[in-house]
Amino acid sequence: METSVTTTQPIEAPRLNYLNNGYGIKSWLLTRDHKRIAILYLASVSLFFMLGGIYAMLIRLELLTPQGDLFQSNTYNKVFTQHGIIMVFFFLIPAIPAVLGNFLIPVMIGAKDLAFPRLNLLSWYIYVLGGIFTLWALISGGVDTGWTFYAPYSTTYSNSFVILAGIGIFINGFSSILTGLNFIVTIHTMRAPGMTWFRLPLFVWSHYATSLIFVLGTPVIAITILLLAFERLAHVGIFDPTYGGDPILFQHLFWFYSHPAVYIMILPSMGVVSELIANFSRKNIFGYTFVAFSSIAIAVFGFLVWGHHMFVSGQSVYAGMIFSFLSFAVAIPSAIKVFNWTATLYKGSISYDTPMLYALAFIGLFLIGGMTGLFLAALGLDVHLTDTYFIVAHFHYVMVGGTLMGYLGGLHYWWPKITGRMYPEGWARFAALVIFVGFNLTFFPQFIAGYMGMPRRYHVYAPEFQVLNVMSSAGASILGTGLLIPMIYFIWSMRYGRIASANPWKLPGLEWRTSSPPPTENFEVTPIVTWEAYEFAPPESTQVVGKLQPGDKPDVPALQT
Amino acid sequence: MSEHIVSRKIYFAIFGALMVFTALTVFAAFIDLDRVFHGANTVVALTIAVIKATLVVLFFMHVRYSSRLTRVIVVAGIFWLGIMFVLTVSDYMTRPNGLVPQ
Amino acid sequence: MAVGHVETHSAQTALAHHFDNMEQQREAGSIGMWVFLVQEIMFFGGLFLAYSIFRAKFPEAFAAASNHLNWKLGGINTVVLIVSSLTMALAVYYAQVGKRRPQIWFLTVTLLLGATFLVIKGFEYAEKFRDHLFPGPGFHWEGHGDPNQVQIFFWIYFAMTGLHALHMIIGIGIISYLIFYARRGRFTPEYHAPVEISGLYWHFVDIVWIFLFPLLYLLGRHLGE
Amino acid sequence: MQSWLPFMPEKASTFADRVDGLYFYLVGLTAFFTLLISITIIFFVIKYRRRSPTEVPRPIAGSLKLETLWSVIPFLIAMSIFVWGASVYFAQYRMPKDAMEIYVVGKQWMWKIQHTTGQREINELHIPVGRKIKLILTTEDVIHDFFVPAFRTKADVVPGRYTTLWFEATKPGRYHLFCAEYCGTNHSGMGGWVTVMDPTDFDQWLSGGANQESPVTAGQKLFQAQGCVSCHGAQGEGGKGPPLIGVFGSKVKLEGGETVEANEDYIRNSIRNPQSQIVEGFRQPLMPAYYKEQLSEEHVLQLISYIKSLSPTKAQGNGSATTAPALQNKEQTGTATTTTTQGTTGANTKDAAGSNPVIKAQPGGRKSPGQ
Ligand code: HEA
Ligand code: HEA
Ligand code: CUA
Ligand SMILES: [Cu+2]
Repeated sequence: METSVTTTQPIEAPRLNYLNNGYGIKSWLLTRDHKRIAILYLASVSLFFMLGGIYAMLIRLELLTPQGDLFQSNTYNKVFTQHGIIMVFFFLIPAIPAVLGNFLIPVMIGAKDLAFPRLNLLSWYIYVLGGIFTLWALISGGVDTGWTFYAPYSTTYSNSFVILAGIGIFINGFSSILTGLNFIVTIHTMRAPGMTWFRLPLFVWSHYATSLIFVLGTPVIAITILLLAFERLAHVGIFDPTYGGDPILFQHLFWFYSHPAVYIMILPSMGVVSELIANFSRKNIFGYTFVAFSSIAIAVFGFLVWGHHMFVSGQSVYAGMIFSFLSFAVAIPSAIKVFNWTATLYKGSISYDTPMLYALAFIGLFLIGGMTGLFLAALGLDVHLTDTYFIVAHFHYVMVGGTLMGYLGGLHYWWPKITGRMYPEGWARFAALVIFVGFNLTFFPQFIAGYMGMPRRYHVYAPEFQVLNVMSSAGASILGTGLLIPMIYFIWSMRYGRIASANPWKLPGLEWRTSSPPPTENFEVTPIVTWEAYEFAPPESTQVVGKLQPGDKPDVPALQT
Repeated sequence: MSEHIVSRKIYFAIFGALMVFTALTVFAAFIDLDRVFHGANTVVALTIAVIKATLVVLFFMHVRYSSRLTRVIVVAGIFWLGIMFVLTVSDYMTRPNGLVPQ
Repeated sequence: MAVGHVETHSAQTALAHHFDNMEQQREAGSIGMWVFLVQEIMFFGGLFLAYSIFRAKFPEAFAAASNHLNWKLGGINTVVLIVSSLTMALAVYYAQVGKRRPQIWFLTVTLLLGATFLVIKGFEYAEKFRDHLFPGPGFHWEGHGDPNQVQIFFWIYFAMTGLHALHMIIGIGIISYLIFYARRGRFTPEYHAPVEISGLYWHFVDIVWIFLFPLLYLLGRHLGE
Repeated sequence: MQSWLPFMPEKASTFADRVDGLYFYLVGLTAFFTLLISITIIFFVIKYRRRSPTEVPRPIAGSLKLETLWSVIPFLIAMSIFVWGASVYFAQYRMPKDAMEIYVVGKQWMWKIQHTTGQREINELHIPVGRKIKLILTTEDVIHDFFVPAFRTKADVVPGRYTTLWFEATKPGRYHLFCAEYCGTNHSGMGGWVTVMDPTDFDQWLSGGANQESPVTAGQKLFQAQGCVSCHGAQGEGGKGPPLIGVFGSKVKLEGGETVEANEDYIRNSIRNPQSQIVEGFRQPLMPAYYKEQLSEEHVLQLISYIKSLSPTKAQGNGSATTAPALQNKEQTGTATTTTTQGTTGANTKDAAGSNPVIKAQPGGRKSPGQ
């Protein structure tokens, strides 16, 4: 494929690009090029997604009937646990940052590479190592603690391979940390001349926010998992009450990371959606500064609300109040984003290309997912809803309906840049539709089942819930097949897809000002940025609603002071 | 930012201070300050530790002479640690018998 | 530390291909290390939180157990570490002014002090093992205070000091790496980022101990045995 | 029987309406915003669809007015939800004074239930309609969660500690009892039924098991058998060990200064590991720790109810010590609670008197409405 890519490139394109610059395993496994590392991530992340998806399908298959006739109970427990662990830690968290972020951040800010290319490669290897440990755990017998690893079940009572899986997650954590570190340093020090903070694409802003959480949150889950593993080994520790420990402390430490982690999952996706909405309606984003800073706000406030997972856990009522209050506060920045995206469409020139379809789907589904988050943040209501399928529905709406949609949108949008080939538009739109329908059919019934009182993590459930579960399973199979389609045509397009020009969508972003696929050094000459983000029309034609000035403030790069 | 070279004098001065504080904290630990108010020993010990840490950060680690960004990063780290402590402890403190032995 | 040297000893010229100039590279290195240290703060933070909560829960047991630790050895180690911090700072200084011999000398002293710390810690650990104070099946305690709770103290003690010692070992590795390249004359007044940011790391490890010492060894002394 | 709305769980506690009310409020909000946004989007997407491949719309910078508008309004709405949710939660949290106590012990994978009158059940709970019921729950092993959808309430059951949960059933019938906190292999099997009966039927049912001994007498027997008497005295008047008469609900001064409230947790803890809290003046560690091997959680509960029975009066009064002043004037008619003793010590010691096994609770069983 590489050769064919270069042949019919537009003139300004170099003969050599990052893909055909060196062949063979070694040129990939030892590469320091952020673009190639992104491809490595893409491959491994997709594998884990399939695995997690297969588990998901097994779950839905089992839940077709109330009586657990497909597996043993403990098999089922392992299935949903491993589904959760893989999807969260090995798919959704790395998905957008490590693939799209890795590929695009340097290009978008006009740098040759990330600040620490070797560290970048190292984080991929760490990720793989962590993955291997987890897979090892699965193969040797699996884990059945639920992805939340609650003590004392995980420390003392579960007789599954908790430690192995724990080590896997522990190791994987450092991959996240290093990636986040790399992004932060890169965004601070590697911006091209003229690329001020307020000229950065919002994709970069949201990744900056995400990196903050990576660096500040992940270490805590690392140490927590470590303590858990030791406690399981040594049969003493600080979590199991029989040793004088406190199980609630584990929940605090776990959620201190794992709630911010949910924003790790959504923020990059929000960044993608901001790009898509602006670019496919050929408008600068409405209220750039607000969208930019809402990302930071989400990252910061996201650290203050973890206790909302513990309303009935034995946490003090007053702490419950505080956490509930803050949870509502953290919803506001998300709201701001949603409204700004909508406003951006106003008087735009909106195209119906596949990425845009995903972006619109994101807004709708994330909205529902987010609003149902408010149900759960409301103390009195959460008491009834917690640990029911309502939760399951909530987080699939935000994680699948939100993040996954954003990820797919992003993949389609940048596919020409990444591979130099176009995907088949017709098929793509069709798949998008199937996925949208399948998704809602899968997860909407779960809200109802949840309110009716169907607890989560149930292998055998009461007959009256069957109708809803059958609907859900039907939806899941549609969703699954829908997701199969892109997998097929993406792979297909790598060889047979239409050759992509440097700028197939006719957009101003820096990443579209280099050839597709870009050369190893990204740009022939370091670009000098003289335009605002999303500047489609010359500034003089800017029309100002209200008082706000366009978000350009002269940036004082911190290193100068 | 061209780096600022700290003179050796300052290094030795800081070192001296650190030594004094170390001696002080050991000394303070053995006299019963709880008579003053409950937990006074802890307060003293921690204050001294914080002072020592600050000295190291400011001078040995050159933060006093570093970029604004560096300072922001340092403060952020401490701030987030604060978040973790304050909110978690807020739970334990507000349990009527949250902190009695379990 | 990874962040630092990975980048710099790669290319023959000190400037890595993807940076525009030394200044940018230096800045990136030090910011990188600072961000890494923040992550370290949170990493140890989890343990400090656990410590505080259980100390508040089990004041008696913790005091008793803490008094059982050998504060003299702990104190000596504190001094050792602070001195090593000084020598590290001086090593950086001589790297900055480009005096190779004293730089190498001070790096070596730092390394030796680090080693001393570990040896002393080793003796302490040995003592605890001998007295069956290592948490687990073999744990045995007949001082006053509920054994279960005392055991939790030692659990936290070993977790914290153990992780700290691990960081020391890594630090020693880094320093020996620095010595190696310093003797090759790699570091110049223009280019010495690795020394500098390794220094940051070393000082951080020192700071952790500055907190561990009073918290683990001293609090509760005033109550006497 | 289903409720008038399709896809709604049954309502069988005085509490259901409040939760449902909040639920409908949020459903309404969600519907509103979903429609608002999606209709706007669809409208824009059609009206401003790209007409020529080259057209470039004029940029719009943004509007401070709009931004403030759509940050403030959502915030206010969010606060309204917060306040409503919190008020419901507090209603749940307030313990009734005159509740009938029932002891519940969870263990992988069953619920063991014991009435103060002695009846024991497994995975079944029989209660009278229209009477406030207070469960005191704990677990032998991992965390479980006592969940009755029809009552719109649940509470985690945490090892090493007591949790309380209460509700008032409004409608006779059989309702699902689920374990809602994942607890291992048979988590989904760890459930049963809550049977709500007319008071008369309930008394029938009670008298059915009248011959069984009450937790108090069982506790008293254990008190003899386990040799507690040798130190705490035959009637708990004390001796080598601290006296137990009037201890429950009082403030106990410990070695090392601090005073703690003698609630269920305190007593359980003094049995499980006595060294951890030593009553002032009993320095030398005489009392052995009783682990699960000697005393199951159920046994401990029996001992506790015996010790409760030793302090009929004291248990009163200091309940409010730990309840937030803010709550004092809160209305008492909450129905179900889902807070741990931490949250509710005050309340549940307060009604420890009301429901004191000897004085009230036992009659509380027999004298329940209708007899
Ligand atoms: C991508 C992941 C993601 C995201 C973004 C969110 C977002 C939110 N989540 Fe979610 N959540 C999860 C993933 C996520 N969650 C997961 C995985 C769990 C389960 C963990 C487990 O137990 O396994 C969970 C569980 C969970 C709980 C615990 C439930 C329980 O266990 O009892 C709570 C409780 O407060 C909660 C709340 C919220 C809130 C308030 C938001 C907010 O951030 C949402 C903000 C967005 C909006 C509000 C929508 C847009 C706004 C408007 C359209 C304007 C109108 C707005 C207002 C009027 C305010 N979530
Ligand atoms: C990123 C996060 C993520 C994602 C993407 C998903 C995706 C899906 N999840 Fe997942 N889920 C979680 C995170 C996620 N889940 C978590 C954290 C839990 C909690 C675990 C716990 O309780 O501990 C959970 C739990 C959970 C449950 C509850 C289990 C229980 O509580 O008993 C269910 C039940 O329906 C479910 C279903 C699904 C389905 C149908 C999908 C679908 O969207 C999957 C679709 C994807 C594919 C199908 C794979 C790609 C397609 C192919 C490989 C083609 C071949 C396959 C077919 C054609 C079938 N999930
Ligand atoms: Cu018990 Cu789930
Ligand atoms: Cu959350």
